[in-house]
Amino acid sequence: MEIPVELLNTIWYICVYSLMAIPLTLSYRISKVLNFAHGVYVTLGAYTAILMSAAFGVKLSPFLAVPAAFLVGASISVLTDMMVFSPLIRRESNPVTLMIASMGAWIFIKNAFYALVDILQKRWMTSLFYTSPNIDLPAQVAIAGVELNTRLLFVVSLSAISLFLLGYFLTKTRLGMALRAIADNLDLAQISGISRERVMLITWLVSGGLAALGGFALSLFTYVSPELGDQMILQVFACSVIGGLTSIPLTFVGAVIISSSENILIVFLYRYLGIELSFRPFLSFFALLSVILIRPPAGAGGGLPYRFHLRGLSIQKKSDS
Amino acid sequence: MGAILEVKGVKKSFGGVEAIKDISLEVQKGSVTGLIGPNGSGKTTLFNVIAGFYKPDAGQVVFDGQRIDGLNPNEIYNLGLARTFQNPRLFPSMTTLENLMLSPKGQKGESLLKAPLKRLWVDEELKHASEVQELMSKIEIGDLYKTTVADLSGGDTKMVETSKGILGGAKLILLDEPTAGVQYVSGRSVFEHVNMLRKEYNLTFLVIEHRIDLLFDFTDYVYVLDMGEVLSKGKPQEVSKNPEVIKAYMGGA
Amino acid sequence: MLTFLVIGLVLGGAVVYGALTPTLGQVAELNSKINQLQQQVNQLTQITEYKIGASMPLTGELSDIGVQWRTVLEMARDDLNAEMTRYGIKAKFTLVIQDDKTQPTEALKTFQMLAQSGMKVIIGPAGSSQVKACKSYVDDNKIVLISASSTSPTLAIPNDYIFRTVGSDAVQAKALAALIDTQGVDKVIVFHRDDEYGVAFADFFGKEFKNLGGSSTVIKYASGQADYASEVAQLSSSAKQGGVQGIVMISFDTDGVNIVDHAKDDAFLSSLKWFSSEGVQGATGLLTENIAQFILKTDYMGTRPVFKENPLYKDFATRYKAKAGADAPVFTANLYDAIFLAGWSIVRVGPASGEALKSALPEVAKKYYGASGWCIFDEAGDKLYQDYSIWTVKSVSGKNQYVDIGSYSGGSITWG
Amino acid sequence: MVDVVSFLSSWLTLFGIYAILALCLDMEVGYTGMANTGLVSFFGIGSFVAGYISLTVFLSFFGYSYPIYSLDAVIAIGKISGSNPFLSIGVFLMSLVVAFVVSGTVGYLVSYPTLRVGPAFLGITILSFGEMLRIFMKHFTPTGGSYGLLGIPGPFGWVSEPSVKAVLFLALTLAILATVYLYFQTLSNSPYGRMLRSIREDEVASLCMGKPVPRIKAQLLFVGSGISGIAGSLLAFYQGSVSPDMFTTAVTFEVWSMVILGGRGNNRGALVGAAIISLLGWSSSALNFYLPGLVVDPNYIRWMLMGAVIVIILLYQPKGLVPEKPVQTKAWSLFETKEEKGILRKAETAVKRAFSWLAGRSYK
Repeated sequence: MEIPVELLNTIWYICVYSLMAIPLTLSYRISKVLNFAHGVYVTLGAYTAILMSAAFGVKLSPFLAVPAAFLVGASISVLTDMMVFSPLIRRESNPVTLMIASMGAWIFIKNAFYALVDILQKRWMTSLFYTSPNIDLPAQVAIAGVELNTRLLFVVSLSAISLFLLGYFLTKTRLGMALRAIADNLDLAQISGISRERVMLITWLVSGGLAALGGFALSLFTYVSPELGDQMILQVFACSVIGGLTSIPLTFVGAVIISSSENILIVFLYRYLGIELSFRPFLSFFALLSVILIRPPAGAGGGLPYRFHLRGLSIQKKSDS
Repeated sequence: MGAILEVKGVKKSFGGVEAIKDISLEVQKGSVTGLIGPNGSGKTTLFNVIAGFYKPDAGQVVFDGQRIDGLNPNEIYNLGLARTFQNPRLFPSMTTLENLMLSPKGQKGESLLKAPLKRLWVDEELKHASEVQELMSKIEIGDLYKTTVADLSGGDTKMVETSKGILGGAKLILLDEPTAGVQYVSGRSVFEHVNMLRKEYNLTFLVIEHRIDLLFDFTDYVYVLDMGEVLSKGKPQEVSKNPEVIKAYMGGA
Repeated sequence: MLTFLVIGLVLGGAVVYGALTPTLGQVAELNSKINQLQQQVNQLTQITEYKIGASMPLTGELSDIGVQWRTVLEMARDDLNAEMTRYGIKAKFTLVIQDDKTQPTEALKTFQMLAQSGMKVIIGPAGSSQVKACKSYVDDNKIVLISASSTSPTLAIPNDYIFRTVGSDAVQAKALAALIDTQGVDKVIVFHRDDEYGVAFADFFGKEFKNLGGSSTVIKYASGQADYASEVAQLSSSAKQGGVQGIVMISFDTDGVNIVDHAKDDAFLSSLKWFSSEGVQGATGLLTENIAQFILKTDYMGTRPVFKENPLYKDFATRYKAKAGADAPVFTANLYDAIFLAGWSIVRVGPASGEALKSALPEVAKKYYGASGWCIFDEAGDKLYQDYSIWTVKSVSGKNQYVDIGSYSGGSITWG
Repeated sequence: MVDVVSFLSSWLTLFGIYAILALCLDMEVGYTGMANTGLVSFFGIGSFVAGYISLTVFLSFFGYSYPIYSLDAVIAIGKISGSNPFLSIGVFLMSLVVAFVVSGTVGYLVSYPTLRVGPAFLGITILSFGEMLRIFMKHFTPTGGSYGLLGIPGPFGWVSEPSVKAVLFLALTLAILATVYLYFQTLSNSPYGRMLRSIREDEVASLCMGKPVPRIKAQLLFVGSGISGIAGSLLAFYQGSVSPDMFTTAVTFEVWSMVILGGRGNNRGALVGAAIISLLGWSSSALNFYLPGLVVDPNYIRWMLMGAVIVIILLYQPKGLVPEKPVQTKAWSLFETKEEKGILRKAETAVKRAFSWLAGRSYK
């Protein structure tokens, strides 16, 4: 039997987007940083495998590539936090400042990485600007008579496992509960006796690593370039915003919505309304805006005066700044 | 002297939690009316409803013979009902002067079109400035005009917040725990100023306050809230004798 | 505030003064005359150093091929200098390569910087939208712009300062249509990027293919995306419905490789014949094993502006390969010749006056036969005789490579 | 042997255009705390409006009927652009005005969602709006779709000498910049500016003081976007061509870094920032020019610097190079003159306190 390719793509993208967007939601919920540098972690994750396979010139085992990508993404994200975010948070800067800072970090890391790739490319005499890692996976595998793409299976299981682990970590472990406690309000966390700094560190570690995995997953599916993060970041934001930037399950829903709108909805629009295919990126932004308008994310606190009349959110200073 | 503010059967609940079950109260013109009750008894929620932050689920709020429930905070302020916050909300990195200069209503200079033409608003500005000066000297912070509000002492901050209402030509001012975050000894002086201002500008105050001693000395009438309802009301002395008040209060605090 | 105004006035004054002085009557002419004499004297006495500017897409959408072009430029510079010493001309050329990020405004900035450091001839930029961004500046300031890869017919404007050492897409569209016609395909889908290059090429191709009795429908995709999986899926299904025999892909390198990479997993698309323009040629992505198989299956062919029956080109290609370790990608020959044209025109009339260079360049080109064949310009300043070769990817000695399997010149295709 | 004149003129012109943008952004971010990350879309609208109007007017005036993005149109414009000074300048001024109105209106409309989502999310909202707009423009044929517009006749097409032309345009740009600067300066030092700042500090409190916060924000987005539109039309005339690809988010971030560097809530700071950042661009080119063949391409270094500047400034000099000052209205004069009285009052209060202490009353 033949599985329609639109569906397969949608599945790919659900995995990729959820791997990228859920950590974004997590980090925003806990640190209140609208992190634009998130895209960089994605790029780095994708390139870890590429650079490794290029350096050793061998087929890379996925079970080596995954932890490597995770580590790279995590370390860079933790570094960003230590050097940029936590000092600012300690100074109780407002979210806008944090957002700008993240943009700065993004531009810096991206171009530093660009320079690195450029140099390596000159050294190794191979094109690294637009490529895909050389991963040791068979192309097809037959399960119950259905020819399935091994990489797809691999990515699906990868995202399923890592998201399950994340869920377990957040709900079952003491640390994870402390994380959620901090997200909701500080006092609880103080009670649970886990320092805020430590929790932040864990958060950034996890989110950076997962984002990197997302990048790696995408690089299995398609050719990537150092621009990857920039090209994806807005769609990823769209997923998270649909999740209100606070709820992880809803973020997953967001991933489903965006990926199906990009892979299935556009097809219908094209076939039955004659809308050009090149409007595809338009759809994600449209989804983003409409969601923002219909249901302002709780994290946003809502604008004035809607905040009070529509949602009756807390008006204590905490919610504003 | 009649009631300047009437709250009639106001209800407000957030996601099933009834913050205010059913509250009705009256504030007489020119009085200082106290509002006490244990934490979570709905005092601040009531303030937020009166000040237009929340729309009441039921009931109405009448100010000066006009319904104000459902209006936006800024409209209510312009009707002459000002409020302060438990943890003061001034504009921290702006100077005291700027903070106070913000309060007069309907300044010419605050319209986009008039603002660039100085001569249209400069006289008015000076007028406001002199008022501010006068008031600042009354509450004895005249020399603090160029300190940023963030650096003011607790008591001064409270006074600045109160006087903002006055400059805005408010008839009724809601004070949310004016002595919170103020040294115990100077709490009294805050109320002395409140009293002084009331006489000067014939104002009315509705005060949330925990310190019973101050309530005795300074308020004319007291409402005791508990679990989102009016537990009892009357002159401070009577109320304080009411056993269930004591019970509720001790229980809450 | 005041201080700012004062500064502004002072600067403004200085600029006005500086601007007006050279325009005072004959002074300018005298100066230029003196300069030229100076140049000639210098040439006779000691080696004069000339700078040629270049604005290349080292980052951004064309980055993959842009960095390869950088190598070509350096190679051309060295060859040019060698030639100078061979002819005993005491001139040495140095290149100043600037990144324009494949972005219009950046390209303009780059041009201004280069021009202001005294260069009157500047190679690049790559994209047509970038050339447009620079047009009014170069026309006003009499800077000669030589682009080796802007092929948009909307820039075929007579007597401006824009020269293009590559034929307009109008011709290539014709070549591609002819190629497809020879393959016995008469119903295709043109799958093209939504930018200037793609749109224009698709228009011309449609017309030309119609003249040859074919019919084509158009699908446009958004450029600059991370991935084109969904577009390819749609392409496949509309190909099924349309019952077409071929796909014509008009893309740059990054997006093109991505599209092919997805198409190779699609059974139906792999059963069609694939054609494309020069945009994707030279992208290293197409050389990977499984894509090469797809190319074999679909006997993928494309046109590209190079005249391969040309000893100079063969020589150039081999030397490039020796230097860069890869096959010469698209437009390299044109780029190579652009440098030589610029160099020789400078030698002829000196680097001082853009007008002189503008008039000299076509003269030089008339008599110049280089790696890209005859470099003669038409009245719009575009390459007049552009031959096209037909490229594909083949495994040569166990290694996938771009090979040219035929050529299109003078309206007819010759194989082999 | 860098050509100083044309260097100054070209640098200062682009500086002027970007400085206008920076001033607008500073008004929105620095004073009012609206994180407008979609600035570039209003910039783009302005330039497209300018290009569209000038081309259409010119072509119709000389009785051509080509579509404005066609090759014939470009060639025709090339012939006629220089012929009529009054037309050139008139069209220029007209398109400035229309650009202001159109971009302003769009900004005003965009303000609705931004009010809806509140401060923290304003950024992402406008950002995605800008991207949507860009994609739309690529399909919008009246302005050439992805071809964009070419050969936009500048206001000084009739001047033959290029350097004079450049200088005239520069003067025009700087004049507009100065006007915008003066306008914003007076605006920010008026009660209106004070109100804006209060909104930035704490919009809820500001609302409680009778300030119609949503309306003010909308007004400001109208003005800011409108003036960004003017900057955009300046760019269109300077560059002579516009295409949708010119208006990527990168532009917005560049302007942002200008404002951050210069100092938020301070017009002078915005100018300083704009000057420095635009110089940074040139300097990287200069680096590339004088020592070519570095291991790391200077362009990467330049952008790394750009990012580093933002972060470092936020970390170590949060107020920027030129920190903001209190709003300077006439009110101050009243107080400053009363300084010595202030001292007297100090003494007076001191005495009072002493007595009250003696009287044993607790006094603040």
